[in-house]
Amino acid sequence: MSNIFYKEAVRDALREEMRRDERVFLLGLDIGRFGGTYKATDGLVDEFGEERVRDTPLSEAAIAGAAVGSAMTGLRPVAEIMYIDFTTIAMDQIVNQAAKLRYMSGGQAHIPVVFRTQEGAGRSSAAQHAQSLEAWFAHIPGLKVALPSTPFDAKGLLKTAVRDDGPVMFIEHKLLYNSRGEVPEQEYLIPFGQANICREGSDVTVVALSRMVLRALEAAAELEREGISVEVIDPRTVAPLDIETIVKSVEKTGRLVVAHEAYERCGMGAEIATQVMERGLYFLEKPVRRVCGRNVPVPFAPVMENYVIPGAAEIVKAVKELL
Amino acid sequence: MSNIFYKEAVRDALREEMRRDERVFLLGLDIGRFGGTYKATDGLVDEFGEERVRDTPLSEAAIAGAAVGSAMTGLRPVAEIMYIDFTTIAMDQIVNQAAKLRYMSGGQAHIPVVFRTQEGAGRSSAAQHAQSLEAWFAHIPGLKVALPSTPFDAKGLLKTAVRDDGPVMFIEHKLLYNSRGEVPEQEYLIPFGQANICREGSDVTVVALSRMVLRALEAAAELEREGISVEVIDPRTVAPLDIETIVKSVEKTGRLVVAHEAYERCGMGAEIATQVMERGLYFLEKPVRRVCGRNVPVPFAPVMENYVIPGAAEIVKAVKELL
Amino acid sequence: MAGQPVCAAARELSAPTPDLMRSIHLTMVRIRRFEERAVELFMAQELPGFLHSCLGQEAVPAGACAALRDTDYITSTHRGHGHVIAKGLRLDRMMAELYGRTTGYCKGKGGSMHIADFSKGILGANGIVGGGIPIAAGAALSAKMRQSGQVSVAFFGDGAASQGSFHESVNMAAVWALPAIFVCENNQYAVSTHGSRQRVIPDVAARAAGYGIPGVTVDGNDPLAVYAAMVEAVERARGGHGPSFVECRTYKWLGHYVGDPGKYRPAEEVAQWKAADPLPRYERELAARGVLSPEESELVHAQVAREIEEAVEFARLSPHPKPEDALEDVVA
Amino acid sequence: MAGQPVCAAARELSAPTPDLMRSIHLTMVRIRRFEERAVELFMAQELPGFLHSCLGQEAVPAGACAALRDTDYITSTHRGHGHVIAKGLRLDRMMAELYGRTTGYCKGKGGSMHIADFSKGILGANGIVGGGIPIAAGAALSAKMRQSGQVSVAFFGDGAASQGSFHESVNMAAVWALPAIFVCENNQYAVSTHGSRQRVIPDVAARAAGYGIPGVTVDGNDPLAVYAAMVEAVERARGGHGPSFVECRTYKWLGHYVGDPGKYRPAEEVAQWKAADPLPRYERELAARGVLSPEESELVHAQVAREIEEAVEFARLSPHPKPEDALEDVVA
Ligand SMILES: Cc1ncc(C[n+]2csc(CCOP(=O)(O)OP(=O)(O)O)c2C)c(N)n1
Ligand SMILES: Cc1ncc(C[n+]2csc(CCOP(=O)(O)OP(=O)(O)O)c2C)c(N)n1
Ligand SMILES: [Mg+2]
Ligand SMILES: [Mg+2]
Repeated sequence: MSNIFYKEAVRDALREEMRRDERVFLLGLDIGRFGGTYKATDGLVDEFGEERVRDTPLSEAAIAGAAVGSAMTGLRPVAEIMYIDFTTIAMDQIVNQAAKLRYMSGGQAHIPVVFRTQEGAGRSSAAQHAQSLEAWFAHIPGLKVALPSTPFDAKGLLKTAVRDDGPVMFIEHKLLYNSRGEVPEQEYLIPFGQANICREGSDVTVVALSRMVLRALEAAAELEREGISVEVIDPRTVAPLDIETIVKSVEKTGRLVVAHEAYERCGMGAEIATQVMERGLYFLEKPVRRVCGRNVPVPFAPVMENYVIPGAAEIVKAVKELL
Repeated sequence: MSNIFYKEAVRDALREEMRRDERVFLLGLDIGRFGGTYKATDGLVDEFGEERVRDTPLSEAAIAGAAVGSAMTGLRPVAEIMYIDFTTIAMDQIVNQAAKLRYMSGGQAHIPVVFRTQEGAGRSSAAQHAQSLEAWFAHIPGLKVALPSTPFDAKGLLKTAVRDDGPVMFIEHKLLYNSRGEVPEQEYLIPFGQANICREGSDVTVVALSRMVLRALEAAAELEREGISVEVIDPRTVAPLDIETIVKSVEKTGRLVVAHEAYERCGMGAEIATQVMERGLYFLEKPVRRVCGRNVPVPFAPVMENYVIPGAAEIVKAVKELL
Repeated sequence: MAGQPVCAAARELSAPTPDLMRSIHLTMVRIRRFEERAVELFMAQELPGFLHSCLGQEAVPAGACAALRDTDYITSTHRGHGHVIAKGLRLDRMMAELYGRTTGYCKGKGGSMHIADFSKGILGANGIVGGGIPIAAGAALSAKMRQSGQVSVAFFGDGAASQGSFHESVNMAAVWALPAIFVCENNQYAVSTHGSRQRVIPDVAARAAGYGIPGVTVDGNDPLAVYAAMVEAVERARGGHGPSFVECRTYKWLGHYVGDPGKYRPAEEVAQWKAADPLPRYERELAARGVLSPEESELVHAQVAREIEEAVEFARLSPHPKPEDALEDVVA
Repeated sequence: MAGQPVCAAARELSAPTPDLMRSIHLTMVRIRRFEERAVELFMAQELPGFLHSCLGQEAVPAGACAALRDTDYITSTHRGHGHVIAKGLRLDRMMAELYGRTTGYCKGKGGSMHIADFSKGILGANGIVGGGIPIAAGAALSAKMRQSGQVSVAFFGDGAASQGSFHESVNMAAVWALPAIFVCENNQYAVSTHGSRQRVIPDVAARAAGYGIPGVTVDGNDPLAVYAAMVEAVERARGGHGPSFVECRTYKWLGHYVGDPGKYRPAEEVAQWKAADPLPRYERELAARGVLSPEESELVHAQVAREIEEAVEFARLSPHPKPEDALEDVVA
């Protein structure tokens, strides 16, 4: 085990996969010498050169399209879209091309592309640099969507993403890059569609995404002191979604809180709540509670930003209201 | 009352609003002489001229942006995006600009823009011309989203959209343009956020969107013959969503089916089901049933397309399973 | 402007061998007859969906693809039958796709707008205007990184040149000196929108200078002019000197889609272009060059006519997909 | 290339009045001092979020906006303080916005990247590179349709010229002959990416020809050269002759954002540009022209220094928003 930063975990995954398979390469804005906005690719250009760690012109649609085209012709690109807010410019290539070309071609196309990006609020970067849009991509058949919450998950999930033969949205969180965690020395992969029970508990189930997993664990620790036992589940990937693990937990607890930063309306929380209800309305003691980003753009001033993005306190409150 | 086509209702709404307010104008691909792909704007150029019924270059991002910019500076544009699948190219302007500029400017910006587009399958137009993406837009704070299912609604909702001082996604359905319906001679508007109880019933509530409302009414008629009483509700707008009317109905029936063409995963069905549960888990006799587009791209061949897009039969089946 | 003379000269210099001239002719006839038949079948409501015909534009794909190898890549458009036929597809499996049958190139999942055959370097027609251009750039990037010697061609229309994806892709290909060729089929309209309302400049090729790459405008109804321009561009690409822009002036005979009366186009304009039919024009040239006699040409037409009827038979007799087939091929 | 001489000439022809020359100077000083102070405050962690400084680029907004009326429109960028100061904003309310206070131009909802004042024609800085360009085109369309005589200016960087939105907007403005002016602040880098890796051609202005509009490249550190080019462009726009493209060569002293060491830029390069500081250079010219003496210039600096300190005071004393304020201003 070594204790590393989340950004190092991302970098190690990319380095290992690039060493293992020369078809893997990176493209994106300022990922080379500059090392990426959050320094996740720092130093990789020194080992792999500018061909395989490729700075691009400022053109997200072409970045995504070049990734799709090269993925269909024998390479395995990892395209970085600096902020998930900027996928709005590359949406046709991600949603109409990458996600559908295999299907439209009757299964001919292999499109092993990873779109690496990051989401989340908390840095006063305002409405165009702080969204969490995973639900958009989970809505689109043909895309897989991963949301690592720890260095361990970031490395194991990213290696799996790179080896996946279809398009993967790999969504990191801007406030996690400098978080630390234990990662094994020897190689490992984390399969998609297998949720992680981060903490076992018996009173209430909390399903959290991305950085909210950390908030959920804080809340669980606090609630434990009050004798309330919380089970915290991180789905790790929302497409595919490991609903079985979630349902099994709720069968035990009878109570569910879903927590994410994304806007509440039409967010993943609704999908998870609905799938749980479809499978087990009867064992739900109380309605599912959503602890999500408020349905407003993310404001600049910290006092307002903290208000619209939930934290451990809101989770604690929601859990108590379910008891 | 006059019996007119859906496409005429759209046209009449535009004509009336353009006559009423000279700031209202239209822009989009081939909306002038050509009259629009589905002929919704046919003839308007003759009355209002090429300045106010403005054909554009083939540039969706600029169409949306020009609409946003002109809306912020005293005009009231109605921008047509030919297929909702093509909003993927205009997403930044719709989601990061139109939806957020008012907020980011501290309430200064008035952005009375309507993005008219159409969605839906059923014409063997394959995966890039048959999506239903309303949930994407309902996810974004700052956008209103209307889905007219009849000529009456199309006219009344579009007039309201044009008079709204913020951005509205006005989503028509490509298979409804040639459907007919009764429309009053005198002027009327339909407020946003007020669902329409299309048919009263006591056993099961069916909430349907866009063209699925017609399928739901067919299903209700068929079920009535078997003595099953179905209440059919059309929310008309999904943002804002009139959840009260839906909840009131479910309090009565205890059973809910949600039907739409959009992909099931992360679709509006999940949001509606979740909000109903949040407000009334206890009076739900059975889990909410979703009758939605399957989680696959829309295939070309009719036999497959019909399989992935639900119809009245699937609604009938779902209703019976709830009893 | 934009190099017309250059190419007139090059046209002779790089004139193809008699065999190649004949195969270009065969390609044009195959496209012509396939499109004519497809239109008939569509009007007879045998084909689902909608259809964008390239009747009248046959010289562009025929001349362009004659300069390519089997292993080279192309991306195509909603009006893509000509491109994929020229790149070597079988008419029967194409027809089967138009019918939505399991024997079609996409097993009935794609239809007319999405025909693809990766074994032939065809990365897919595309329903999104401009959607195929970045993909072609990506294939060129792949060819360069794999040092495979392949080139990648993006076919697109004059309307597509107004899309941001066009700008971003051509610029990126130029910066990276990719083996890409951007072939603009300028048929002067995007649906009802004439080129003069699409841009101020007459020639789309004039934009090439803004990316620092060569751009030429050629007579798109002259397959040998198209071929000559492509030979230059392919050499440049394979030589590692980067992308080129080739604008081909042509015209589509029918409206935007089959069923569109195309009232927005002056009747005389349409008549003129039909009178200047590229196929007989090319046949006259081949006869004059002593490469293909009228009689031989007749044989080609007859042979292709048979091929078409066999293709229709094949398609009609092919099985429909099962409904549940719709659930396959979503994820790898 | 691209008209540098033309403008050198025009520079004299359209030389502004002494008063205007002085107000351009005042604007440059206000931008310079505001940015210097903002950087200090940011490093002292008094300001939340991040900051993109335009230190070194002051001549572009100062010269450009001097050619505009109060009622004309501009859209700006992530590096937008200069543009909005030049368009006439108060430094106190700007500073308050950087502090995220209710007295800021956006009530603390926008911050540094989104400063807007519709009463001054400022349609907003923008966090999306290229995002403001179509909006400026839309404002120009509105001005044209309302026959208001206003012009609309899109400020953007050299990197933004690689965005599809740039291409689509400039082309649309050209086709419709809109009263728009596209001002590219070419500071030669987009974050770490040098212009030579952003495009093949040296001058972005060379792209103007591809849209059929005039394009010039001017010395962006010479406010009078920028002003001259803008006067031409504004006349053209107000005269109904359509859009123009003005590229201004300049350089940002600091890295991409405050805190970015900017290692990707050669130290000598940075040193050279700092040595060629546009402010003293302009002050020397004004002195030579007898328009502003060194002493008078000193007074300006002193006066602005006071204005800045008052602005900081104002911001610091201004109230924070209430958390629930976040729920307002979402929909009309
Ligand atoms: C992004 C996008 N916008 C609009 C359309 C609808 N559409 C299909 S083809 C077409 C015109 C294309 O014109 P051009 O590129 O010149 O090709 P042509 O049809 O003339 O061959 C349009 C507007 C589309 N398919 N995709
Ligand atoms: C669409 C989009 N892509 C990427 C970014 C991140 N980003 C912010 S500024 C910038 C560089 C912009 O370069 P340029 O246009 O030259 O402006 P400059 O910073 O040099 O003033 C980048 C890549 C963004 N904000 N928006
Ligand atoms: Mg065309
Ligand atoms: Mg720059």
